[in-house]
Amino acid sequence: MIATTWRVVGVGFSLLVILAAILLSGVEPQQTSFPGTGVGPDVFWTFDLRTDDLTVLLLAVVGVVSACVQVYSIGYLHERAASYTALVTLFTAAMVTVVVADSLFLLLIGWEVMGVCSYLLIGHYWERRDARSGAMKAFLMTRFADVGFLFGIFVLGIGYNTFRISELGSGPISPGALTAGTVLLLVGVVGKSAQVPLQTWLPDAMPGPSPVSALIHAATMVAAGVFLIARLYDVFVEAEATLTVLAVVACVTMLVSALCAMAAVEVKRVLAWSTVSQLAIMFAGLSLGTEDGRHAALFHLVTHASFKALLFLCAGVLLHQVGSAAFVVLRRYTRRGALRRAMPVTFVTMTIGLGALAGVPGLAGFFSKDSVVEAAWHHARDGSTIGWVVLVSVCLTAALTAFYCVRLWLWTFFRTPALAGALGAFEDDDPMADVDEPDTSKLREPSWLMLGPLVLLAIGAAGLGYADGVHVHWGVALVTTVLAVFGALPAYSLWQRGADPRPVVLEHEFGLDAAYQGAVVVPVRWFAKLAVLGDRDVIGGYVRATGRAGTLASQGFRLLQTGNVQTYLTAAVIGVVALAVLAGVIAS
Amino acid sequence: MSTLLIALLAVPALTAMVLWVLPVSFADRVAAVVGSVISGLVLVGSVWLWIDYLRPADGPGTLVGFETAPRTLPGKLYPFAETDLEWIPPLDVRFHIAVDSISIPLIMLTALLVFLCCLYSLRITPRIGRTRSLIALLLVIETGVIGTFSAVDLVLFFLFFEVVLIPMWLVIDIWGDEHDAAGRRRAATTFVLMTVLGSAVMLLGFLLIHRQAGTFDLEVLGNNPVAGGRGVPLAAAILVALGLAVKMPLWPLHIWLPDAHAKAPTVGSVLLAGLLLKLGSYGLIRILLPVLPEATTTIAPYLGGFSTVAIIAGSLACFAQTDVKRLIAYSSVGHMGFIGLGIATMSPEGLSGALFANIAHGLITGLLFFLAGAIKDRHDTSDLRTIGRALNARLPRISGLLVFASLASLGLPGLAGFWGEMLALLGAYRPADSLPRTTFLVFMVIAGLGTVLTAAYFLRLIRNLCQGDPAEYPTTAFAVDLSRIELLTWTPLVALTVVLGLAPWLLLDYWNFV
Amino acid sequence: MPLVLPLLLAVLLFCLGVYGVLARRNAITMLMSFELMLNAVNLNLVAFDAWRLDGLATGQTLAVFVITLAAAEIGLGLAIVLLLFRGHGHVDADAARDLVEQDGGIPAADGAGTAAGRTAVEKGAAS
Amino acid sequence: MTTALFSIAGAVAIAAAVLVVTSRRIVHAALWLVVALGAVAGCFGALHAEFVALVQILVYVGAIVVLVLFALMLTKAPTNPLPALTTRRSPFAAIVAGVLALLLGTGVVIAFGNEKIEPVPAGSATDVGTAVFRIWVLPFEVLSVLLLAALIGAIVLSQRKLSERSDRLSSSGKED
Amino acid sequence: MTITWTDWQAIAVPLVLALGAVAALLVDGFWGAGSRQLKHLCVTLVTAGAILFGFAFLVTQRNSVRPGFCRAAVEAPAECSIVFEPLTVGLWAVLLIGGLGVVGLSTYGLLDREIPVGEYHFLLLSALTGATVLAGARDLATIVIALEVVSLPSFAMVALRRDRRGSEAALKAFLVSVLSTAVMLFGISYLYGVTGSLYLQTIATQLPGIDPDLRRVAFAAGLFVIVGFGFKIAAVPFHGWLPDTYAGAPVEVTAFLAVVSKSAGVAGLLVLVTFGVAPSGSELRTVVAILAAVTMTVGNLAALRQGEAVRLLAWSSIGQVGFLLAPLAVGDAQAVVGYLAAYVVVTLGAFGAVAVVQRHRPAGLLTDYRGMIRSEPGLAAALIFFLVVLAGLPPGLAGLFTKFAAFQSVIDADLLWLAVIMAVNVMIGLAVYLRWIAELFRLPAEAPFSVDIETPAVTVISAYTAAAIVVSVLPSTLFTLIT
Repeated sequence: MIATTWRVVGVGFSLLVILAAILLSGVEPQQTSFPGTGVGPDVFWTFDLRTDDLTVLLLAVVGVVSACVQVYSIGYLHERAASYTALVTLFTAAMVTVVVADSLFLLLIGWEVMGVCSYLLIGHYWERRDARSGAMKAFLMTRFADVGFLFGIFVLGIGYNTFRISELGSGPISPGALTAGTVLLLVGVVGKSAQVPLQTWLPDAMPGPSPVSALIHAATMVAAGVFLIARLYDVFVEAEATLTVLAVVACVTMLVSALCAMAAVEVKRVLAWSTVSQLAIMFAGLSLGTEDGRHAALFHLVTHASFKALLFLCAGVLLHQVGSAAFVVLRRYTRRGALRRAMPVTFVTMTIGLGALAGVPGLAGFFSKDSVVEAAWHHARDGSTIGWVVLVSVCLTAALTAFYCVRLWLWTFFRTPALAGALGAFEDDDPMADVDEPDTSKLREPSWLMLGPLVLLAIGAAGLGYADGVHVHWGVALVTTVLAVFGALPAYSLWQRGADPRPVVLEHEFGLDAAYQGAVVVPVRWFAKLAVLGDRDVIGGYVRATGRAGTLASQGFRLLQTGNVQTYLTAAVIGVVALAVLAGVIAS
Repeated sequence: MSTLLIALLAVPALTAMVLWVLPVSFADRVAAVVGSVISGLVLVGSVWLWIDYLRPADGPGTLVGFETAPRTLPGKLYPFAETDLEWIPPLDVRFHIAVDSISIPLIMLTALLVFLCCLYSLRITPRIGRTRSLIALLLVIETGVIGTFSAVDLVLFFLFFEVVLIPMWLVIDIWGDEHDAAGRRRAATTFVLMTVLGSAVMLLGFLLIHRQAGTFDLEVLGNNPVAGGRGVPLAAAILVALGLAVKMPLWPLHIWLPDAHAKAPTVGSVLLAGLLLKLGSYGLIRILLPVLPEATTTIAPYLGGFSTVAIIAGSLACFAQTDVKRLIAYSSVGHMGFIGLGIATMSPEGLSGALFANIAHGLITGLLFFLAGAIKDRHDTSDLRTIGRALNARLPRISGLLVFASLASLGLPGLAGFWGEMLALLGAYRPADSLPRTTFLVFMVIAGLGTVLTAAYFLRLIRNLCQGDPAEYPTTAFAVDLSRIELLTWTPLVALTVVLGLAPWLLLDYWNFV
Repeated sequence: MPLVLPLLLAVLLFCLGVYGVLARRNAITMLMSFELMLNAVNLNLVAFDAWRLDGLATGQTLAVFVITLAAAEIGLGLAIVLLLFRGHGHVDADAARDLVEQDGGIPAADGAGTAAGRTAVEKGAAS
Repeated sequence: MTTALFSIAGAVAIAAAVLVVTSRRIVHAALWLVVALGAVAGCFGALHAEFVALVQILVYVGAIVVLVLFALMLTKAPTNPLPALTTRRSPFAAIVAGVLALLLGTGVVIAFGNEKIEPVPAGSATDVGTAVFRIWVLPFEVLSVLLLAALIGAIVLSQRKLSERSDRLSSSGKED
Repeated sequence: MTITWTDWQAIAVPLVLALGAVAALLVDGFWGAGSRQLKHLCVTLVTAGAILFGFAFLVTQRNSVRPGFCRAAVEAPAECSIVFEPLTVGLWAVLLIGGLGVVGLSTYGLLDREIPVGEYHFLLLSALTGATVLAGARDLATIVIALEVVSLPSFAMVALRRDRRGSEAALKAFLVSVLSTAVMLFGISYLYGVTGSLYLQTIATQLPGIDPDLRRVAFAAGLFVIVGFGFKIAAVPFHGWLPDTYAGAPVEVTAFLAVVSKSAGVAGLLVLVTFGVAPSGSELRTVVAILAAVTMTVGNLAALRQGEAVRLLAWSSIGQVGFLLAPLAVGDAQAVVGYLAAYVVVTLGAFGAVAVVQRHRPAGLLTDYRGMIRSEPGLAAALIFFLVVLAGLPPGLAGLFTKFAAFQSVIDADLLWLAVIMAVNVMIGLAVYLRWIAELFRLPAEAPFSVDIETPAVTVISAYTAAAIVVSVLPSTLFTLIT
């Protein structure tokens, strides 16, 4: 009952968001002020709202994706549905808050509430150990970054003497403060959007329900980082150093995460790494500091939202119907060719999604990625090093993306001729794989509640590329396509041979997690022990010692009280002598 | 209005007397009802006081324009509902009470928490019984706390500050943890002895102030602060700060706190954390800053430093706790560290933050201790290892509330806990001009990391208590998940946490004086 | 006559008296030692009186008072000593120890002020 | 002349005092006390305080010492030497007393080393009488209260308890 | 000198007290074979009448100044033996309250222990006579003799039960007291030698300008005199006799020692320090301050682990004396008298309650008080109130404010170190009393103390409680004793 109510509320809210986006589209940019508060003379904040093109764009994305996710969830999730749906709704609302906020603090509220919602949703299956730790990790890493974000707000807000976003960038500010503020904001963005070096939480967040992953990766949370930079683009453009940092982070991230995706052995993990990589492409576009770059990045944000949501929902179908999205489990079905046959809609939509991700010409991802490459090329042509770096990285990433997309697609859905029904390279992961033959007869498509959103998003993934008006730079298109093919070919040949070499570095995802474990978690534990020991044995020790000294002194005085009057007299006479001597000392 | 204020002070104390005079068996039965009614009336009275204060004719502190206001500090008293009587002329002590926008919210918080505690006691009391005395002591504590918040004379402040000591000691000593008689006695004694030492030291500071300024009256002192940052004023400031730091408590004087909170009964913990700790921070704001501004400037960096250490040390200590009540107690150390940092910045932002955090911490930690008490009552222990995991499966509602309270406590924006910490950090970003900014920037960064640690230990608590595999910790037959009285008691706290989180200006607007 | 002569004599008598009080066991001999001390006082008073020569005889007067005082003291003192003898059967001051601090009044663990005991901060690791 | 007289009396007083506090026989100690007090009275005489000297002999030697001897008799003090008459702490007590004597003696010598007592005509009794009844009236009156109180106190302490008395009385067949 | 009407007025109170003493003795002596209870009542009434006359005198004459037994001096104000002035009024009021309180305390339980009533009251009034003279005395001869008048009767009272414990207690007190008298007299003899006078006023004017060589002797002399009083008020290290004597004496006499005898000692010391041997700025005040610090610390610490009620009160009274010495060391008579008054009232109350309990539980252990809050709520509440006043915490505002005044005078005299030690001792003192209070509250108790308390006891304890409440609500009364 409660669950149903929440479902209605959730879907209704998403539809409302879409409606708002439709109603607001084309409206003049405007700000709405609400009563606020001042603390001291200089700090004054209100909870202002604003609407402009960016708001509308993001509202549309959020609305559509969340509506899909809400509907899909009705079919997907049954246990603890009420709290789940409520949280998803809150999650969406928080993202909407971020999108419409004109106040840095209101934005921060949405920003952090998203963090909490993601924490709770990732931990939805709190019975599972990986869900628990993944959720905690996600929240803590983003929380850490958010501290930087908060400080960034301080620096910029005090620097510009306002906390209204629309007024930022218009006042005098010292260059140092500008750089510091934007870099600090960037820390928050890096955390939220899972860029290097805070990227490790996102793949670990995969134990959460798949619709939630779709929501996080497509429309909310991680996209918020991109949105924020786009929103504060005027400020960021002023701060060149920050953009350079952003470019470096983005380029490193896209390559690193694409490499990680190449070695991942679970569908959702591959997708997660790909999200990191694609987000980095958006950041790369933003880091160019040009209007083209911003446009390209936002374009990529929209297309990415559609195909990444689609892909996660597809993965969700696999999870829901098969029970797992690990390659090793899926292969058990695939080696008989069952998966493709039993779930044709899923297969087709997922193919479209992977195609869009890999940049197959004609699909949405192709156009948006090319627009980033094109913007970088224009910038590079103007003599910018950043432009060149971005250009090269994005092109390389395109090849790597094609590799892991093809790898995922082939290994998931197709029998490997060379292996003749064996599990192939993933056999090591599961010694029982051959013994335990799954019952493929019960495998079938899920309900249309789940397939509907899939189809809708697939249409988007296929067609959104044309929404921006088709303008193809043929040179760029050619280069990226060729690169994609170069990436796809090795994947195909490896699959053909039934081999899946996974370098240790990539499997361990560059060892960053272990490094964090050693550099942060372990010391914190040690310090915690130290703090407790310090409390107990040092501070508490002093207090205890004081108490014990009091008791001992008390005992001592009791011992001096011998009952013998002559002891008392002696003590008294000694006291007289001592006082005389003492006072003599004091007097002289 | 001054009559109302006196009534707020007198009614709970008189009720306590009446309860003690009544025969035991009868009073035990009606105590909780009487307590609820009386404390409810006090709550109504305090809200009325606030509303009356806000009327434009009386209230000095409405919102001030953004551009014109100078950078002034809250803390100085703008008396309202004033009563000023001669009391002990030979000692220059007057019975002088008044309130302003700083103290009324705290008085409301006091009234609310005591009311909720009485309400809670309608159904849920410690096993040992003796409800009559428990309720009476709660009411005496209420008088003491409200008196401290409304005292204008320093000696009166000291007096009310001491009023709460023996009742609280009794509450811990008699109704505390029934499994550990020696432990609860030790905890109670440590609490009362450390606090009394602190207040005696504070009294020395007051006397030094009197010697320097010739008066104990905060109103007069606020208008003519004691000048000088060296010598006697400095000594006075150090002594006052030390005394209040024990109460607050500031690292390393916090050692009484974990024991006292852990061993106290639920209502005792709630009042201890929700109210008694506030006496210290309120004193710092009300006395240290307006009366000894220059001397406070001298000690502010040290105050800030110790506060920062408190944030970090308190949070770290939480990681290693195995007792849920101790954990929450240690978290209070961290949170009070933020308040101390806010005060140490001596900036309007920091002080508003400290004041706001006072209220927020009272609400949230009150809720947390109520929840911990509920969990403890149901499992007969507060040891995390014995309680086991997967509370989500066994007590879903209580568990959910615990998650909510933890999130509020870790400073989630949108809930009450955030604004205080945020403003304290903002204050540290831009402390008063006379303070070394670099030092405070360092404090800000460390305190910022402290928020991460805070989040980490709360998440750890949730993970180790609420989450987990229910198969390992099967459901035991608990009578109720969330009883009606608990729902009734906790709803106001939850609601206020959300309301203040979304609309901080409900309080912040009134702390910005010209 | 040098003034120091009686003064030093007084000092010696006084200290002998002190020695007697501290060292003698019998209560009556302790009282006798007190008499020595009081005599030292009187010697002082008379000597100073003779030295001052102010015609007021203050020192001598006080000396007479002191002698009277000593008589009153010794009277009551001997009564007490006799009472002690009735009760105890002896007059040894250092053997009268009925009123010594009794142990076992309170258990040791209940001592106040022993703060934050070992249970205070429980052991536990961040697991 | 007076100096020599005083010195002799003083030496006797010291010697007797030493014996008072060290003698192993209590009765001997009491008798040595008589000598010491008498010698001090001699000192008073040498200092021209004849009245005080007289009072000293009357009250001390005549009353107090007799009282002490009575007390010794009543407490059945043995006349043979007692090894345990001084406590084991006596060396320590000697040190304490010695230090005190050293401190006081040095102080006195430094302060009064150069002062001399001039000989005066006799007749101190008149002066003392005048002083007592003209100046020191109040202490004198209070002293009388003291004597009375001490007397009553001594008497009441020497009485038997009411119950013991009534026991004795009832055993002899009388009602109280 | 002729004795004038003024002289009589100045000594009216002590004189009436002395006459009352004789009267009490005579009533007892000539009573005949009547009821012992009735005789007790009569004697009590005579005694109380004498004391009440003192009160009446104080009330009517509280603002007058009457020096008595004066001697005209050359080029200086007259030297007097006794002065009736506001300070005297305050001290006498405290002493008379204490005396009356002890008389009240003695209305029950005295006869049971075969204490001769007439002699008891005679000795009590004699001591009170000495105490009042001491508080007004302004010359050393009067002071030392008055002090003996306080002491000797009180030793007789200690042994009045005439049993083993009493005689031992009396002997200890007596021996220590005699030594102290000897030391004090030795000091006085030097003071006389240095200044040539026994009048405090003259000594005070002479001392600052004396020869540096003599200064050392004068200092030692002053020290000896102060030490003499130190024995009397049981300042550490001259305190050894006190716990044993308190434990050995009848409870009424213990209360007398704790209240009247101690107040008299403090009064004498106050007079001595403020008017005579230790003028402002003297090192002797430092000595007193050191004594105060040591006394309160040792007293409170030793009280921490006492298991017997009377012994705990004994040690804690040593601690309280330390607090009294602190304002005394800076010569703040108002704070001293205020503190003394509050101390007297609540100590009487505490001993009253202890007397009730000890009649039925002679062991007098703290554990005997367990659970009394339930079984004897009234008595327990009163006892708790007295203890809280002694500890100086709310609701015992009398104790709080008198401690406050002590702190204030110490701070105003720049003795921050002493103030800090006092602060620490507030904590230790609280720990002492809390142990007892905890016992009273502890439930459930096996065989809690519960009896029909005698009517006189109820009356007397109620009166003490009422007095304690009055001075708690209106603490200014304590400080206006010296107008």
